[in-house]
Amino acid sequence: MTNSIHEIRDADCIFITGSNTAESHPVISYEVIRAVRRGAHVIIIDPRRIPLVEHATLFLQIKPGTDIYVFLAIMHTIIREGWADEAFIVERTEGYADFKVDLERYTPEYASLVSGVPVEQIEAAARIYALGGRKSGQSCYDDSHGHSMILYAMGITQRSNGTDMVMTLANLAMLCGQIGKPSTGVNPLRGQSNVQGACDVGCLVDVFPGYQRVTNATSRNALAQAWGVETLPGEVGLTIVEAMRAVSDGSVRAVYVMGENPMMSDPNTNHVEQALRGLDLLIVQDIFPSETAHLAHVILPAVSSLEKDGTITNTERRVQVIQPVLPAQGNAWTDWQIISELAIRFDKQTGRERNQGYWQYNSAKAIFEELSGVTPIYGGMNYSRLSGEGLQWPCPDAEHPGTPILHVGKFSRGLGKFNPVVAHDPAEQPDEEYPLILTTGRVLYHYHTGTMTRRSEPLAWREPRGYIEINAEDAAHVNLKDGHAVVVTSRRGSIRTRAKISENVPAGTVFLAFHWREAPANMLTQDFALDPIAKIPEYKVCAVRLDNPRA
Amino acid sequence: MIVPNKTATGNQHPSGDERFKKIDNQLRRLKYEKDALLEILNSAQELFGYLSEDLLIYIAKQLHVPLSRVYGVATFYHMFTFEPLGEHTCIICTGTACHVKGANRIIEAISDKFSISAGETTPDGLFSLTIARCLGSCGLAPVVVLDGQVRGKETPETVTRRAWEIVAFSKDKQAEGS
Amino acid sequence: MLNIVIDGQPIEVQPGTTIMEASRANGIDIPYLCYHPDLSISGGCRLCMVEIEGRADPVPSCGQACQDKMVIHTQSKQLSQLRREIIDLFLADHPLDCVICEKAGSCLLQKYAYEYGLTKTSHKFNVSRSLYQDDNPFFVRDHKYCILCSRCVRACSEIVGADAIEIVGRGFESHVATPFDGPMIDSTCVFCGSCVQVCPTAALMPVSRAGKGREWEMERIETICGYCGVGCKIEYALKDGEICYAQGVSEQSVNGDFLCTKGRYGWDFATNPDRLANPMIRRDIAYQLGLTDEPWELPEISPLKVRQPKIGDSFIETDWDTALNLVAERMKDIVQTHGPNAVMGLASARCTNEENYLFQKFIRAGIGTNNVDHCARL
Amino acid sequence: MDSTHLEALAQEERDRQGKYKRRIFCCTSTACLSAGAAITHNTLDQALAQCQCDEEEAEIVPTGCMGLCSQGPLVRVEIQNHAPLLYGNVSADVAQQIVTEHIPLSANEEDALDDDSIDATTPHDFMHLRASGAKKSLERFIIPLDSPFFAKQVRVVLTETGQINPEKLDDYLAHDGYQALAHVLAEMSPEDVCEEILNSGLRGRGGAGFPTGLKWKLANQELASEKYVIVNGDEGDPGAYMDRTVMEDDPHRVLEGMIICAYATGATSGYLYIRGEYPIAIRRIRRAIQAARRRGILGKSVLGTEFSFDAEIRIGAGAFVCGEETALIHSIEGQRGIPRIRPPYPTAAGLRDRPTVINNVETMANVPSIINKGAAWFASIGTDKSKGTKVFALAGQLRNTGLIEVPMGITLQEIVYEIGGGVPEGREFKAAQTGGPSGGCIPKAHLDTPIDYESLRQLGSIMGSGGLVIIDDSTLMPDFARFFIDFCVDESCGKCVPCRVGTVQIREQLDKIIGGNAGPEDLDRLENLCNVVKKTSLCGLGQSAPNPVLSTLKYFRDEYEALLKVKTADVTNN
Repeated sequence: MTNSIHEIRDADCIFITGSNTAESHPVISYEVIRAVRRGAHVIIIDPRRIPLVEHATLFLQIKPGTDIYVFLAIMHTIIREGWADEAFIVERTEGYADFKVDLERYTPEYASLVSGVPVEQIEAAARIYALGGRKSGQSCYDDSHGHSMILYAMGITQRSNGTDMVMTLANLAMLCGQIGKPSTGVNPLRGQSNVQGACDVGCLVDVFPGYQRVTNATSRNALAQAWGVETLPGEVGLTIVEAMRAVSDGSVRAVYVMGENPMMSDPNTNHVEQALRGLDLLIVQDIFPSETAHLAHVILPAVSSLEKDGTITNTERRVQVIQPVLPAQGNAWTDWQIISELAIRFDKQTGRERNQGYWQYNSAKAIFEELSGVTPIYGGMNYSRLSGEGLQWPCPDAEHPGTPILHVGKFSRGLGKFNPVVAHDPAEQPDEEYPLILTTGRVLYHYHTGTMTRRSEPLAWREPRGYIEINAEDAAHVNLKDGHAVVVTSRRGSIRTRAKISENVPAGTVFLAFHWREAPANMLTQDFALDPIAKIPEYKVCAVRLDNPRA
Repeated sequence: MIVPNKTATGNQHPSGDERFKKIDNQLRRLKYEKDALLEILNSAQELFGYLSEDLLIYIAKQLHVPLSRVYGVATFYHMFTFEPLGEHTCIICTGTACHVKGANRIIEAISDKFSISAGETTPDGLFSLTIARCLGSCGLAPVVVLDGQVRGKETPETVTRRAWEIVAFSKDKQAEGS
Repeated sequence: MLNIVIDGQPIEVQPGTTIMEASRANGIDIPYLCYHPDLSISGGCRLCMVEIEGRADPVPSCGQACQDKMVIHTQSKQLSQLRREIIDLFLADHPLDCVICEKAGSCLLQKYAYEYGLTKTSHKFNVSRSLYQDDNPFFVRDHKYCILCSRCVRACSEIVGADAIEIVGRGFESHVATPFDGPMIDSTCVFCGSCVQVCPTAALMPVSRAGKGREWEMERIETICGYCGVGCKIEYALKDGEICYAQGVSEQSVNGDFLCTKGRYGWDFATNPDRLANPMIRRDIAYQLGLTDEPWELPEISPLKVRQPKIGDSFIETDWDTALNLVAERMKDIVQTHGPNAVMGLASARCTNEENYLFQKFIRAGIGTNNVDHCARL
Repeated sequence: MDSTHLEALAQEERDRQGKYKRRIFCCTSTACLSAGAAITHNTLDQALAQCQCDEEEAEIVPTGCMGLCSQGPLVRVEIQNHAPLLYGNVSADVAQQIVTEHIPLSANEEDALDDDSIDATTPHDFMHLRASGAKKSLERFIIPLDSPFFAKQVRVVLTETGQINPEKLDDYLAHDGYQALAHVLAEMSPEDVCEEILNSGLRGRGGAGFPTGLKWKLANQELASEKYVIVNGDEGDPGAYMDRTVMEDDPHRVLEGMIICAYATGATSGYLYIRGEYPIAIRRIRRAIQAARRRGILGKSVLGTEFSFDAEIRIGAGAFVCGEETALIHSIEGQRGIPRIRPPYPTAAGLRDRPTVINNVETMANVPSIINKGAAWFASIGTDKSKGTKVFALAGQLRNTGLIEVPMGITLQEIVYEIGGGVPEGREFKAAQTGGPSGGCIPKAHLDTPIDYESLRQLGSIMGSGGLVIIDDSTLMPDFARFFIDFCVDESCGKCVPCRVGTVQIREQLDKIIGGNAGPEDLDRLENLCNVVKKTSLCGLGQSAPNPVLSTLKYFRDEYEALLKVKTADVTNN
């Protein structure tokens, strides 16, 4: 997030797209509700009627995958009506002239035709967002126009043009000067407890800790020196979906999985399973025997987040310290202990000489000290500073108070760049054989692949079984009633689940959560079209067909 | 202006009851404003005679007001009832003037005669006894409303007799019918 | 800025600050039951009355905004007397079950009864509501302990936006209810337990703590929730090493008192018997290594197609040395035969920064490849 | 429509009325209707039709309350150049007789019409009528209009009540209706209006007696895009029906006051919140609004000026607490009618958080007269601090019960014994209860107190909205106090603990005393409990709920003491 969670409650307008906030980030939705109660407008752009719609001023129910047209039309309207923040654009950005030209063809009428959203709604959304309109009450900011905040999540990024989508939202914020101030900005909501931290500390194919590019020789050499190795690999690695393909062609032989469940979370499960089965070595380090663990050669038992210490970084870049609450179960070790023991043995096997204690740490704190030394954005952090409310990066030195708001006064790159974006349709479109669009996501009571929450008694009581949300109209086509069994088939596979007739999805769209091992949504999703830059698969749109097993 | 989308199927009550259409008309007249809840409940009470669960759910959905709030509001005000009233009703005013002039004795007499307490309906569904907070006819205290007809300066005897006659008449008619 | 004096202490406040807020910020304790800093003002409990010089009657401090040069007294004989009378009235409608009550020790009503020296009500004890509802595994609603402060209703509406409950009926008979008094699951409740957290008495209690111990016997550990990316601070209350309940932490946290369903109630997975306790080696590998006599082959059927597969069917437990040596050796073979890029490391968005850091360091500096990713995209 | 057009319509109506030699007014207010006025009115109509007389001979006018409700149905006959005749207890038979006796005109009356020496002030000589052959039987139904019941009254709010057809806008116009509004719009600035009302000394008739002009001024000074006016017609006091009467019988007067208030405060829309138990009031106000809209008195550009204002009805659904202004606001917002703490006051943040003026029906109905006759005239009526008149609903154990309007400062003595005609034979006056469940009782010893806000408060009662119930010696005061506490228990919204639990405990205590199970210490405890509830409750309902107990304890403690358990010690002493 460019801004902080607490600022949401003070926003005048909150623009939510591709995020089912109330179910995936409930506590952030509490902030949205607070803002609503204070009189803020909420605009929701989503194919599904998500719970927050009840509290929204405007709900733009798009056909899945057509949101890019709506965003572009919103910007078109803002420019046409003169709602753009000209002073901000002149002072803080570049590339506006070219960008503006590209937008001309994306009229609200065009977007309406493609997305099914009425023109008036697009124009109203443009006005409210750009000017930061309120429903009632007083803005807490003494400003010429209100403060608008964009919240988004995987609905935007898990797309074959995800990078374009994110850039579009950034363009929108810059166009209206809604960035670099409190209660504004472009705010991705990260799905898991430490997805932000895992990225920050370099668990990405192209960057080292602190987002230093692997392709940059200076960073590479500096880090090699810090780590006491001669060289570090300089080419960008394989992302997980690419790796699955590489397994099939034999170029990847071993996969070491720490606390992940690709059998459930990766697209096109049949292909994932086939790939995993073909490995020479699959190591799964986890707390439960996950679906992936069943295919492993070796399973290493780890402790859960309730049983260890360390730091995690939340979606607003806040690094916070966790504490062990329970003792370790059985002979399980913390993940860092396992890694370090494995690394020592690996070195021994390969005959590599290291300083004594190279892989040995006596605590998580010791690792953090090393980590902050090589991660500039964490440079000023240590455990004593992190106690209490933690610190938000960048925090480069010991005096730095942390950064609640990014891009204040100046963008990280200097001038904010308007990136012209061309609208693309999703890679897979419905056809006669697969007439419906499937979109995937989460439900409130379960988390990710369900390994933890489905083993929690109260949560499993509340939501014991999976289901697919189907509009009454589509259900009628195959003669389905609420609660009936239904078979869902895509070009990649087929699952059987329960039908839930729901007004939450429009006709032509179905929704399935991916928590259910009995009906794994990713059996259906496609892995052939990745975002060209972020390499994210298009979970949010694929074509499916419904069959009534009774028929 | 800005109106949140209405669900495609949420616009009509499936029963097709004419009275729901009247509610719909009023909802439209009041522009589906959440403020209009009390007005709608008043009309619903008038049209249906009582507020059923189904009716409250329908109103909540149409107005986009949480059902909990609809229920909370409906239970707050005296005039809303949740069970159908009897065929005949007797409302006894218990305002100060009527109290001073013996309204309680009338209530007792009726309760005795029909074996029901205030707020109840006879098991055959023919007769309900209710109590009102001052009907504002204090000059004619004690005041009783029998089947919508306001009657002043009543005594326990006159009221019970009249009520008994009305109910007996209905019973006879029922007997004839069957 | 306004200058006011509370109990003789000169205080500077922003316009719009209430007397309650000014007092709390300056460590001056005013009793209250219905006030909550994150909720709208109710003013129903009448306990937070204070005296303002120049005003005839005491005013509730929760709703009264400070005015410049206001002189306020939060303690006086009159106020003590009135507060005592008010608690006395609360106690007329609230069973004094403190000896067995699990809220004892953190119940606000008990706290004030103690402070004002009330052992019982001087009125006729007359409980208006006796409903007991345990229709869900998250929390129990015991209406006889309810003091109608409406904090739960406000939290449900103003914070969570679920609007599952409302005060229904009126006067002495009013109570907090779901629509038509139906079971929680039929309402719009999301079982986040925010109502439980803000309840000052034992009217709303977590199921998980029933019979597990008293408030003062519990050890409390603060940590960050392990579910989504919001980073809520959670306090776990434990007795004998067992979690009794979890709650939000209002101080220095992104979430205040509030948590979601998963965070507040979804911690029992940690002690689920399915937890992996020992390293395990697949039976076919174990056979190759001579760890077992039975030959075995990985079944062709997908683990996803089998109802609850048992891990023991496919794996045997072993010790750490065996498992880690096996992994290290195999990994060495692959790296030496196919090069470091034949290894892929999948880190975890649910592990700590330290662990992920070490993981990518191992993959990069140990193995020598940038094939390290995690489910940031999934 | 502008004000000249208004005047033309008024004149037209006056001319039309002037054509009739006889005008027969039949009271069709709720009280008379419950005494059978519908039949009376019908009979009058039919009888007139059967006369087959000239159209100009007579018309039957359905009107509002004529005051003496206990004698309903009431019919007033006005003969040109004669003082009016009032008939009481007019059954169908009597109605028939009234028509046959007065129409066609008797020869003497015919003469009298031409006799210049007789004018409208001449007292009616019933012998005159008898001479014309009127049956003796009709004489019994005549109610003398010069009796103290009428003579002691001063009518401001009730000026047109019983004089006009409440469902006819033109009738109101003919009685100078909307002249005040026209004057205000043409001649006065909003600030002038506030000042005028402030100078008149008008105070809220709803109970608390806040200066109305000050309230308007506060709202006038608020800067807001939208402001509201609310007329509080949620008259919930049992035993009070002044507001109902005004709304039913002179709805346009209320509207006129409301529109003037809107102009003075800058409000552009308003609501009349009317008790659901008042269907006739709702219907008449609704018609009045429609008529006013048609004539351009409500809506865009009122009377052709730049000022726009429209009003809507909101119907209460039975909650006494909604008389409290913040509860009323919640109710209009479609919520539970629960009061909130003040400040902020509605004049700063009321309906939908916008500045809002809330005035009671009677308060609003005073406004047109103040504008028409001036603040000084209004201030000349009443006492030093309480100006103008007050309408009371006189009920209970009295000869004459009904609706009266008296100048502030009149004594209870005058009301009870002169206007009310005293307690019926064989009974003794015990106390007068003012202000309903929020008020208190006043014993005989204080009957000479002049009625105003301050002196009533000093006696432990309040003006309230104007219920005045007379209790005779057949009523036991602890029982009477319990009746009111029971009411408050039932009507408590339940938000604050003193009212929710405290009132129940007061009732418990009273039951204990009435049941003969209490000792002397219980009286002190009761008194203490009442004081706690009074001091700590959130809104006016709770703060005043103990008043009936406290005032009866104060003046009739002996009745409580008589109920106490005789102490064992006393017994042994004997």
